[in-house]
Amino acid sequence: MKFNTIIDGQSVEMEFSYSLNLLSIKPEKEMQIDLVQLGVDSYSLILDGKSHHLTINKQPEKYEITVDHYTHLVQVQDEMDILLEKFGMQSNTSSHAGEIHAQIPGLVSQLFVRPGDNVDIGQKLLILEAMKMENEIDSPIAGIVNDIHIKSGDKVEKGELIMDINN
Amino acid sequence: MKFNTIIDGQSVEMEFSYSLNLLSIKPEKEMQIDLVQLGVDSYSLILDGKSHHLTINKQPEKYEITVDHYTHLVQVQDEMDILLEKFGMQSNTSSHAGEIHAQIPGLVSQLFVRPGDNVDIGQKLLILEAMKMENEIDSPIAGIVNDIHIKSGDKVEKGELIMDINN
Amino acid sequence: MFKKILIANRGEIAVRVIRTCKEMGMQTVAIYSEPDRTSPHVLLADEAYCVGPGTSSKSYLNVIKILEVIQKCNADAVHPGYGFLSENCDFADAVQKTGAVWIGPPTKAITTMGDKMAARKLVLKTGSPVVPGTTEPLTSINNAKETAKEIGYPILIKAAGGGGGKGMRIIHSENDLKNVIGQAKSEAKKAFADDRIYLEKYLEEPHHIEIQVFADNHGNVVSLGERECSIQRRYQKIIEETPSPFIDDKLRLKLSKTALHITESCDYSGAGTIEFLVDKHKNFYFLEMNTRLQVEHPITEMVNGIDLVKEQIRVAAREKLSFTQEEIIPSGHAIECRIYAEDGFNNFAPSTGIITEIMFPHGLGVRMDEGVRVGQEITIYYDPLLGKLITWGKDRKTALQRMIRALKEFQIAGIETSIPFCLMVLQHNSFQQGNYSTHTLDAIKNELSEAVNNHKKEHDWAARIGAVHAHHKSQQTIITRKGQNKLNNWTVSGRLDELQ
Amino acid sequence: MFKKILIANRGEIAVRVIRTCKEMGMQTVAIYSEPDRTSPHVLLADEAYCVGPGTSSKSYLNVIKILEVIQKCNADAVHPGYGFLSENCDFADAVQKTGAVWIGPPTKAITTMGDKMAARKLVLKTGSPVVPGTTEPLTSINNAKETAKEIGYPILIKAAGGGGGKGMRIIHSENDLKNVIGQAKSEAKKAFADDRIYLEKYLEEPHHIEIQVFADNHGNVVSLGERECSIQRRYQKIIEETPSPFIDDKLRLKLSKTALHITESCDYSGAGTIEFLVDKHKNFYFLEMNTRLQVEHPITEMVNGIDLVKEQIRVAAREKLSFTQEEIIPSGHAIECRIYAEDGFNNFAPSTGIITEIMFPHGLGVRMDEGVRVGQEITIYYDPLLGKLITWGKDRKTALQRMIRALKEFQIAGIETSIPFCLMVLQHNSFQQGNYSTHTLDAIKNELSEAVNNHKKEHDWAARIGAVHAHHKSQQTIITRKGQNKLNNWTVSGRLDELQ
Repeated sequence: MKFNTIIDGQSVEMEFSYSLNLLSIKPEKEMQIDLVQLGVDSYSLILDGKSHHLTINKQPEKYEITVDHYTHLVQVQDEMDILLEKFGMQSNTSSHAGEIHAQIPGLVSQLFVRPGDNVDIGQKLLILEAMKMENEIDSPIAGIVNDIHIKSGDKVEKGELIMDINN
Repeated sequence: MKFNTIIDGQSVEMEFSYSLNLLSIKPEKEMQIDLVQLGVDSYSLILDGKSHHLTINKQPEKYEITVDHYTHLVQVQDEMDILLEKFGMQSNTSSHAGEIHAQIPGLVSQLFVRPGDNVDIGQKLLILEAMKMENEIDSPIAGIVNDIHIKSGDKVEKGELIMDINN
Repeated sequence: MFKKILIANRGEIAVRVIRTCKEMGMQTVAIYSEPDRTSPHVLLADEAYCVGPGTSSKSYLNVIKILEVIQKCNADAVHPGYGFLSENCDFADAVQKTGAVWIGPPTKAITTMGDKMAARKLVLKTGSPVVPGTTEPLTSINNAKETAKEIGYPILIKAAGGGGGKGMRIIHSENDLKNVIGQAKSEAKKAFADDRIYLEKYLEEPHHIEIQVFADNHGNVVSLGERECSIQRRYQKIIEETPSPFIDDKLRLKLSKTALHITESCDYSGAGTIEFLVDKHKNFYFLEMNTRLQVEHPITEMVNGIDLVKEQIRVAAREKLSFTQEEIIPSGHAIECRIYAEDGFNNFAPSTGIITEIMFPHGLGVRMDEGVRVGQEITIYYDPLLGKLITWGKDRKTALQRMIRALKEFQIAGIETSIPFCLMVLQHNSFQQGNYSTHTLDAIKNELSEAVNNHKKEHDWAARIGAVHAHHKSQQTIITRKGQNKLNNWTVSGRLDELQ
Repeated sequence: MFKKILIANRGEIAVRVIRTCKEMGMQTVAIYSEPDRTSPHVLLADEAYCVGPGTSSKSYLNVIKILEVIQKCNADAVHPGYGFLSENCDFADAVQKTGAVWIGPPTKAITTMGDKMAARKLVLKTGSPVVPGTTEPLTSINNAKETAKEIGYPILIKAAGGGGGKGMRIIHSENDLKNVIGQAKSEAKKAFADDRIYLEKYLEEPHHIEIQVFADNHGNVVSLGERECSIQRRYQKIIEETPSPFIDDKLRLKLSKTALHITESCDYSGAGTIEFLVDKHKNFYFLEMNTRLQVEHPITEMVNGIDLVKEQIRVAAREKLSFTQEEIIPSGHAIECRIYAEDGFNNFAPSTGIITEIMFPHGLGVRMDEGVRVGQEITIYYDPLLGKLITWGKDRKTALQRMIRALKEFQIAGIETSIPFCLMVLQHNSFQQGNYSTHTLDAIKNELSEAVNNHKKEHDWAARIGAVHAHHKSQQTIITRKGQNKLNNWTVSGRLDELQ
């Protein structure tokens, strides 16, 4: 089976032969793979004799793969995706700059803006409190606050959409 | 709900009130129970404030309960069982003395008897090899070997029926 | 000696104290908040009682409820750990009114030293050097502005009510003053129920060095040597070692003498820590005294072969210290890495979630003081400290190589931790050479990021293969609609070839 | 120094060696049998290669395959651990022919000392006392009968090819001789590929005491003190400590001197252990020399602050020992408990199964040398040693209390382990007093059973409640036919009240 993997924009076409636990990279590379599940989301990978500990965490549109402690963000395209891309049909799903997401989980302890407010770059929007520390969230752009999806006292998860700012 | 529990022949009638996490023992005792699952078969029990680590392993007809490292064999009868017993309908399921079960898991490395053989008490029946040690299994009774359920080279599990001896 | 000790804390320090109590043959009582029901301190204690919901103010700071438990379970002594109520003299007093013994210094010493400004005044009186700054809490923004001008920017804002980096902020110019003071006061109030703050001169390239002291009720006061705590992020320590590679024998002796002098001046008993800032010319200044066990106390235990919690309990029982100053001859070198639930390469953002796997490091010279277990949820309620990894070696090189080995072994899945960050710091030239100050971490930030990126490129293939496996698996699940995702079959090995 | 070391072993000793190699900055290569694919030594090594199926003779004893891997991965040294091929001089020779260095003594010393009878002859020549017995292997049952009569019953049958209790049997009368010799020969053949056996006088109430020696290739030979190994079951050690509570300084010196003398007599280099039997009158007899690392080596490391594996590697690289005899000043006390997969209260029956949970003990003075992980299946293929728990303390009392605390913390679910047995032994009066010999365990067997039963009665209620919960749950599953048993939802807490 063929897959494209993309790390930091670098795309590699990989062809797997599952029956032999072999990976062939076009045009010349070949690797011996032995991947075994250890726990809920952890794996042991022996790659050409080298032993690695992996954890796998699916994010929207990408995979968070930790190899021996360090986390890589990997996008994967299978044969269908590659085909669609060839016809120029790949959808652009990246979020726009004015979407403020929670970079950390926490409690909204203070909210400094209201819908309709004008904000400058770097202006304080809210305080997220987590693990006894207060974390200030500033505006990455100048614009008008459109929608606010949370209120003071709410608990938000990492990555949750907090507000939209139109520029 | 009512249950009878039996440890080493000592039977106790216990009444649980699940909504209150309360256990009442007839006629006078009452205990506060907080039981939470930790792992596949391990639990934390806080019983009247005392913290215990339990593991639970179901055996045929009984439960192997480890409380802070030490294993108890407990039989449980629910209301239906208690009722049946009152009518004298309890089935006797204990195995007879001539059933030779594997006390340990292992490989049958040598088999010294054949069906029809006469054996004495203490006579060597077979060798079970496990973890680099050879373990001799002797006959607990005198009699005639009836059925042999394994052959040399077999891997047997703990508790597996190895042979029957009629006395 | 005591029969039953209640530990008024959670996490690794509660576990740490329980361990020593058990070795001394004492019964242990844990208290816990509802989300902590399956935390290690609850599982390890002989008894455990719930004291409220997740929010600290309603559970671990719920004095009334904790006092109730002390009386209900008949504890004859209370160990407060660090943080929470450990420096709260009202609690210490209330505990003693129940008839239980307070395992900590006399409340008067807590009051004086816990109030960071009163402490500065006292130390000035003893003639010891103190970091330039205010001796009274800030009364207004204007008051702050004036004082800051006098001392000169940059300045540090600090909480009067307690340490640990809570409520601490650096200010470079008057513009930031108002905003930052607001934040600091709010954080201090939450941490210590006391929003008083004060100003201090921010020294250039200082080392954070602290001396462990111990006093009994029979007039014995002993110094157990220094700890080097200059590797800090967000004004909180993350890597500590002893002995300090920066301190020579002459300075060590001076610091110890000053620490003993300060300890004696406040009629102390029990374990205490005198924190100093030492500038690059080896001038030193008293910073504060912590009247409790310190997070990083294990490195002192490792080089001295002494159990400091055992000593705390002995002193609380009015026994004599089990060692004299002459018997304190440190041997070898010890390093501690704090394992936080945070992403060191993403601005130390806290990380929450369920821990799905832990593989602890073990072996010769490795000590683990942990506060979490597999299956436990790390929530936003508490300090992100998951545990501490400590290594000992005959010399600094051995201890350091052992720490790197142990960190590499240490796998935690389900949340981000400070393990990869610590690894990069320890392998950086400035730490390897023992040549660092409190400013080093900021200075080498970019080098660390670069090192991580280079390291990651080497393991690129493994990451790509893992991602393809996950993708293939998730596609299969969707296509076959088997309902259950195979990833939950955690005890079953699943080789790639099963997925054909 | 070496760049890459292959560890020709599995389990805790492979993990132990990998740890030190990593601390020395060396690449590590593991070999594994098919069922060991997810064992810790495979996960921790930098490289790992499969050498065959589960049966040892086809994998860990598969010399041809292992030599292939050594050449394929370019290892420049091989560490054999203990057991398996560690005392096989053909393997040691073959390794050296590949160009890799053998981390172990010269093959000549292995040959002499590995052959238990040749060793007896050599030691007799040095003038040191030896346990009365044969100096030639038994040639026939009649030969055995005659010799046994000469020495006098009870006698011990022992394997000439290796130690560790394999092939060892006690015989009380001539009637048992034939049967038992057959068993011993068969066991010895499997363990050492050598079925030669010999006879020894079985001493009354002896202590099993051994001296750790170390020699380099520059003429330095050092004794690292004794280990007390008298707590044995099935002729295998289960609890060891140092220093021995039975040995006084005078005897300690005599044993060390004899051990050094024997070591020098066989042109030794590397780590070695001289085992002695010491009778109740403190007469001592040479028993055997083990020409490899010993299972219980960690207690010697703990009191001396020395890494014996590091020293082995240094010596193999022709470096000098990093210590002199004068620098060996043991400090404190260390105890080791072997954690076996066996039921100590059911005749030490081996236990197999999948480990569903491990909670390791940690904290000050606790060292864990483990060879297993959660999710791993314990099979019948290998030695039942899961790992070793070691504690250190300033004195025997501290080390002992710490061991009891640590064992109580140590939870392993899914299989039976020796933890509860060790706990009962350590809490028994004879161990507490340090008053025991190799016969003690047999003598106190009934007392231990009684203690267990009393202990269990106290926790009767918890067991009954657990059983009712399990019963109720299993009944529910059957009645509602929900298919999936809730017990598999291991990350989700299930309180009793959810089951109404």
